[in-house]
Amino acid sequence: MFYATLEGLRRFKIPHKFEFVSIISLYAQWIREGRLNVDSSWNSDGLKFTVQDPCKLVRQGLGDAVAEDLRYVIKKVAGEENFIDVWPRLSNNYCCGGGGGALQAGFVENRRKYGKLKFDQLAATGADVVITPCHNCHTQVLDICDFYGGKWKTTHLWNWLEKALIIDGSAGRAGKD
Amino acid sequence: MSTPKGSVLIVGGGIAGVQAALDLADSGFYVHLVEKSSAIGGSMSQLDKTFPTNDCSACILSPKLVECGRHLNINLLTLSEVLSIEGEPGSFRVKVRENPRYVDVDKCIACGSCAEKCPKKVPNEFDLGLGKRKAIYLRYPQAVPLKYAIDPEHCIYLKKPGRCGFCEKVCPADAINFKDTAREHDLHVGSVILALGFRPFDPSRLDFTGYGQFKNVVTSMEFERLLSPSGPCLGHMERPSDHQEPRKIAWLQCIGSRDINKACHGYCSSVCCMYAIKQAVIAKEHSESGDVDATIFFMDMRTHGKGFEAYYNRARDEGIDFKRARVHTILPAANDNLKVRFAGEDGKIAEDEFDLVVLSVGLETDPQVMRLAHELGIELDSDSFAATSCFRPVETSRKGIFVCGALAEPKDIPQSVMEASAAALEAERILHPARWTETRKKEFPPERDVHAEPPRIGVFVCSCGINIASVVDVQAVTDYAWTLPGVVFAQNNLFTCSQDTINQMAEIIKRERLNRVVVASCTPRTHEPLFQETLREAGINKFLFEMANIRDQDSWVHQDEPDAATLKAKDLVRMAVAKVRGDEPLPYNSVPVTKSALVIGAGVAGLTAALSLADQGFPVTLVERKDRLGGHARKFFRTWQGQEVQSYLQELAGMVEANANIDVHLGTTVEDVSGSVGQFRTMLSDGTEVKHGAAIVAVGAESFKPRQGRWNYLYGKNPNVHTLLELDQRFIKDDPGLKGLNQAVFIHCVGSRVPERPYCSRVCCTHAIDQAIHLKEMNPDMDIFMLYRDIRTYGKREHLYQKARSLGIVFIRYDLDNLPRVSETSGRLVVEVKDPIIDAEVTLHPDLLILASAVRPRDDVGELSKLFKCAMTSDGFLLEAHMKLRPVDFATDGVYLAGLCHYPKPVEETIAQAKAAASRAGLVLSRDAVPAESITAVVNAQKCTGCSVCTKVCAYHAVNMDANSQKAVVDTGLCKGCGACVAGCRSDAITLKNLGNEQIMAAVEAAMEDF
Amino acid sequence: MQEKHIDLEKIRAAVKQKIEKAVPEANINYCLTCGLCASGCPATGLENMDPRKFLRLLVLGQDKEILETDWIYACTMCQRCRYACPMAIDVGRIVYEIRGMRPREERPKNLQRSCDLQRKNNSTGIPNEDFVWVVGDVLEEVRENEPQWKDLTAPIDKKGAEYYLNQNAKEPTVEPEEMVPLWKILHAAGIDWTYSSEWWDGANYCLFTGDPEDWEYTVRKQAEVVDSLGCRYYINTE
Amino acid sequence: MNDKAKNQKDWEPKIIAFLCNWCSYAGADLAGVSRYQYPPSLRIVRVPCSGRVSANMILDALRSGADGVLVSGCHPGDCHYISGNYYARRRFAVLKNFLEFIGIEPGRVNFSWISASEGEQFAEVAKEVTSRVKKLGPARHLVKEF
Repeated sequence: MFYATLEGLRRFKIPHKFEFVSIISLYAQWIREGRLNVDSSWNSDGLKFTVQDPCKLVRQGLGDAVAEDLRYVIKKVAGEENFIDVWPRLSNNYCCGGGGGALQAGFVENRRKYGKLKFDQLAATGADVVITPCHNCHTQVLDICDFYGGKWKTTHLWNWLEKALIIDGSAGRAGKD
Repeated sequence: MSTPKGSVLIVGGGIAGVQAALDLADSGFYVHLVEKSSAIGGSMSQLDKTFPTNDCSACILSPKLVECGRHLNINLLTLSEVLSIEGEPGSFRVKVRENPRYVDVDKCIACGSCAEKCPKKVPNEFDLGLGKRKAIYLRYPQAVPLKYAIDPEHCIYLKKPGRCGFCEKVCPADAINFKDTAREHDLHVGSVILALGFRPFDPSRLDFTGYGQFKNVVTSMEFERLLSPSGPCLGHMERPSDHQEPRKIAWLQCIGSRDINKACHGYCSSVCCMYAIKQAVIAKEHSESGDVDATIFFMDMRTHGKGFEAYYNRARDEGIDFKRARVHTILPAANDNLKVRFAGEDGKIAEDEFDLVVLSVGLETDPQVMRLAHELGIELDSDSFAATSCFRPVETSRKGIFVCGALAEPKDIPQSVMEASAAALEAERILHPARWTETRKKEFPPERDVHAEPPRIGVFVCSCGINIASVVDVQAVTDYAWTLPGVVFAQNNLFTCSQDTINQMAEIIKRERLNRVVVASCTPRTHEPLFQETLREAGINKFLFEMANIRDQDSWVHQDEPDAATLKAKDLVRMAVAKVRGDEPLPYNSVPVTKSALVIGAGVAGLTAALSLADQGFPVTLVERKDRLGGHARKFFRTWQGQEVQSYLQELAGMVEANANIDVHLGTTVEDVSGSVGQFRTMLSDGTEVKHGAAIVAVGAESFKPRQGRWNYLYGKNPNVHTLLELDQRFIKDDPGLKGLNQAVFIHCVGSRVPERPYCSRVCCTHAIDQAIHLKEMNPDMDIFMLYRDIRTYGKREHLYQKARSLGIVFIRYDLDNLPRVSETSGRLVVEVKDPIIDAEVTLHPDLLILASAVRPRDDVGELSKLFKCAMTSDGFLLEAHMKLRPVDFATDGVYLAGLCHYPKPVEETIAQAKAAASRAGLVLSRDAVPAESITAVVNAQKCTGCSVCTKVCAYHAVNMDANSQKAVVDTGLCKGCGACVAGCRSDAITLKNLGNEQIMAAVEAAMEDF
Repeated sequence: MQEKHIDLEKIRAAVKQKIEKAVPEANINYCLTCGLCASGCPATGLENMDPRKFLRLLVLGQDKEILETDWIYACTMCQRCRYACPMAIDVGRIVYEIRGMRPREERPKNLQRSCDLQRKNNSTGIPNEDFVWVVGDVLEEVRENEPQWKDLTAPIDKKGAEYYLNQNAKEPTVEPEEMVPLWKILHAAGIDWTYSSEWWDGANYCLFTGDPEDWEYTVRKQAEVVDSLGCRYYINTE
Repeated sequence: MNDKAKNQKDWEPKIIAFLCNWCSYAGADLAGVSRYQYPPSLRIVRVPCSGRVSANMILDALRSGADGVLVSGCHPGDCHYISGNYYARRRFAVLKNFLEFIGIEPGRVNFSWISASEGEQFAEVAKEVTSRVKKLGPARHLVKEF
């Protein structure tokens, strides 16, 4: 968890030489720099995407900036017009309900009741795909989608990024399709 | 100090700056009023209605603005900013930059042709960007000065010379000046008043409000514009997304206030609860469907001002839904609606959907103002408001520079107006030796006696460029005027109000020996004083004048009917001629002034008022019913800021006793009052007769002692139950019995906000909390519980509430239908109360039970109000002339009020109000004579039957029955010329000068004549 | 429902005081009971509790109720309440402290076990060798089956790599092919990166059990590994 | 008045409007400033206060040939002279009954509250009153024969 390390380093004043970064910020940076070439032409069906802002990465981690990076990458990958944002969003987004150890703690009924707000919020977007950049969120969103009868596909960002990768100019798509 | 300068700089042209300017200019000082925008009026001019009277804001403000704009001794510097202030009290050098307007104010006639032609549309900042204006614009329809200005940021010509320039081409008055440049003014003044106001908090940094995200989330200031008839939807309340009338509106309180997290504003903005209720009430009224659901989400309802609690109660009765809940996030719903999810006190979640959400945004200091304050060396407090102290409420950290209005703390309009007068007083106190040294006075030639002359009427018909002439055939009207009886001269002018025409008019009056004048042009509301002055310059009494409004009420409203408009113009001219024919010269009435004051009551208010006047050299008679000075304040421990009251009071009383100008009468009351402004005669109980020009009533109030009944709580029965003031006594004595206590309980609202005393006592929340803090600091281990209904620590006092909580003082809320219960078991107090959050009965065992009991009006205030012909509220407090704009004046001229007899208030507000009252009294005392109304009622004793209807309808007590003759007599000193008595008279025995029935009917009949 | 009664001869709010000592910025006393937290919290109503009521119980010294309620596991410590709370009260942080006050044996078993495993190396408990083997095996499969990715790499313990990458233990354990897209992305971007064979898990459940020692230990171990490889950036993947 | 003229189709009534100086007269000005158009039927007489307008003045206006009368003052509570508009309101309530009693159509005499900021409302009232009076046709009841 991003925050576990970030806050751990901070709170316990753990000495370190490295800089602690999120893969999401890097995706955005690499796309902006042209190090990663992506295009959304694969999405000819116009799959609609929405997103979950992980609390640990966004609100408790790097704030709105990383959440905006996340959206930037999704829009690049899926097409600007295929992104539907949620509300509340960014630093103010709801926790999915899987955080804080809830997935391990075992209070399944509570966890699902908690996740109802998240489910309603995501369902309201009508999106086909929900990007969950955090494993906890991923598991919880999968579960509530299933439990409450959602129709979307819950995935990490990298699967779609891989799909949209262009290698050696426009010649060949990188993914395994 | 050598003789000080007799002029004052006022920075900020909102209601506070305008009030201070008028007070100073009318009492002998020259004023430079600097305003950043193109017109004065400030935030108040943007409001639709004002609480708690629901007065139309523009209606009550405009006359003050016009007065300010026309005042011979007020130099209005708009589009201007202060660059620097050097010097000291009595002599400051000020640099002011006046930015170019690009419109010549002497030429602009505000016809609006320029704006009509201007191709550049920009968001209108006056409407908070909800509507559009042009690059050449009038800030608002009633702007003062009523002159257009070019916005250089957006003007096409100024950006790219050679392009556009349409305004210059269409301007009929040749007023456009693209070459206008900024000017610097070096002013030399004796004192400075800062009235820079506030700006509304910008909620876009609180993302959870949805502001900027959802179209139908607006700020309260934006909502004012949506309600306003002069706003972007012309008063047809529309929501932004689809311009439909909203049916369900929510207000969210404390947006940007009482928030130390994202908003960084720990203070309460004081006004938002009331304005939200007002907006809800007005929205219901405005609605065309007549069907608006209004819900206000709040933390504590703060209706702590005069008439506020009643307003709140009425709003609840009218069905406005008050929900005690703070909402986390505004959510979107279908159809651009908004969903609100909130938790009740029981923790139950509810949801509701609204068409429109209004964010009740707080007040904050503009960063530009912060920079200016910094440059001027004015200290700001931690909330970025000008730092002041309770005993010096309008003094800044820099000597000779004063502050008023929201710059010092968020506050409402009456409080700002009070402080404005108080700040004016402080300036006068320094500068009084220089009174009338820099003011200008208009001199007029003696007036020709026209009584014996037959009417020789001159008619001036204005084209107003093309404003009138493009619709009305002005030549035909002029020709027609020549044919009317009594008319010996008629002329058409391009701009009758231009300086050259004015000069010419004076010449014509003399040359043609005119004795009556009619100007057919625009509205008398703005131009009558100008033309009347021209008559006086030509030696003619100014009341021999009439206007025919052929522009605002003719050419502008019948643009497509030139023939009908011309006919109507002829009618209007004929009506004016008929009316002016009967006009008589009227006296410029005045009453000589006895330059001394009577102050009744020697509490903090009375002492402060007496000193404020005596320091300016005015003799004061100070009357106190008790045998010592100090009043209610003798029982206070300290102010909410922690200053000790007793030492201050001793100092104040000492200064009064030592002041040779103050004659103190202790153990004395007022027995009888006669006379009117300038010339009062008052009999005191000690046999003294006092002659005085003005009076200040400051007789205080009492604290309610709940000896029996519902609010008793064992008061007077258990020795450990006290009122706030009784605990203060123990604090003053440093009572050792207060050490080592285990538990204290305070009960708020004891006898306030209850059916028999429905008002809020304003001071008790802060007072009780300060006492709790003092106790807690004495005994850190003790538990203190505050049982409250709403905490009303308005303004910066909110910090005290926060401090109390941070110290671990526990606040438990109760309702009127769930009162705390107090009992005794073997002498030990037991208090039971229900905590609504955890839904549990809590039993407490205090060593001390403190009752925050009401402040109640004194029973004898009624007598005094009758003597001075002043009104009272239903709560028993004295009633000022106008709740909003005349907070220290009585309807009776020359009588003012201050302190607790007006309404419960803390010492800092009492001091400000007392100084304000002194400033207002100074308006009378600084003159040899005060003007009186010329158009007054006259009684024809022959016709009078003595029925006394006229005395009953007169709101000013100006008509009385003569005891001997049993006929009505009018006191012209009191008469305001409204004519209510004339209309009420059954026997046609009373008339109004120049507005008699015959004269009005002459105009009416003239309207009906055929020609 | 039966009326609840509280007799307060003296408030003994030991739990609150303990938290105030540990977390001076928790601001518990500042609570205005405005209900903003409760209105925005998805856990409001669970276990008959909500954040405002929770704070209120703390303030009134109802420690037994505070220590017993399982609401501390319904709250995900997401800090969304703190985000908008006018007094910036950090309920998440307070809940963390109270979770730590529960004896280890009374905490949710799986949660505590995840942390205990993490203390040993990773939260699923698979041996480090298995992780190294799975990575190699998956990589080989891709290079064989997808000719355009024949140069794909997944370095482990590569000293001096610019980027260090952690790996959530879930993938090597149950869905190893989910690791591949990220490798490809890194490859396409031309990134010089490495995994480590120890303390490679990106998850960390010791944040949730309430014991700062466990949390500190695991993060310290990670930091040591990354620094020992000499990487300039430590990429977290979630 | 020339009856023939009155019967013409394009007959425009003449309506005397007593407007208080502080609110309604200012509202009429604002209608002009804002260019709200209304029929040219009103002849505005400025009075200090609606409380100055007596029943006799209204009757006299009708007697002089006015086809209608409008009296407008400040909104309740806004009176510049504290309470004048209340007296006006009370007075007109009585007058209304009397007018009906003597056979004057109720639509001829109209009362309204218009504030200084209600320019559009003023224009609306002017239109309404005009159309009401137009429907009633020329007033004959009280008209003095010259």
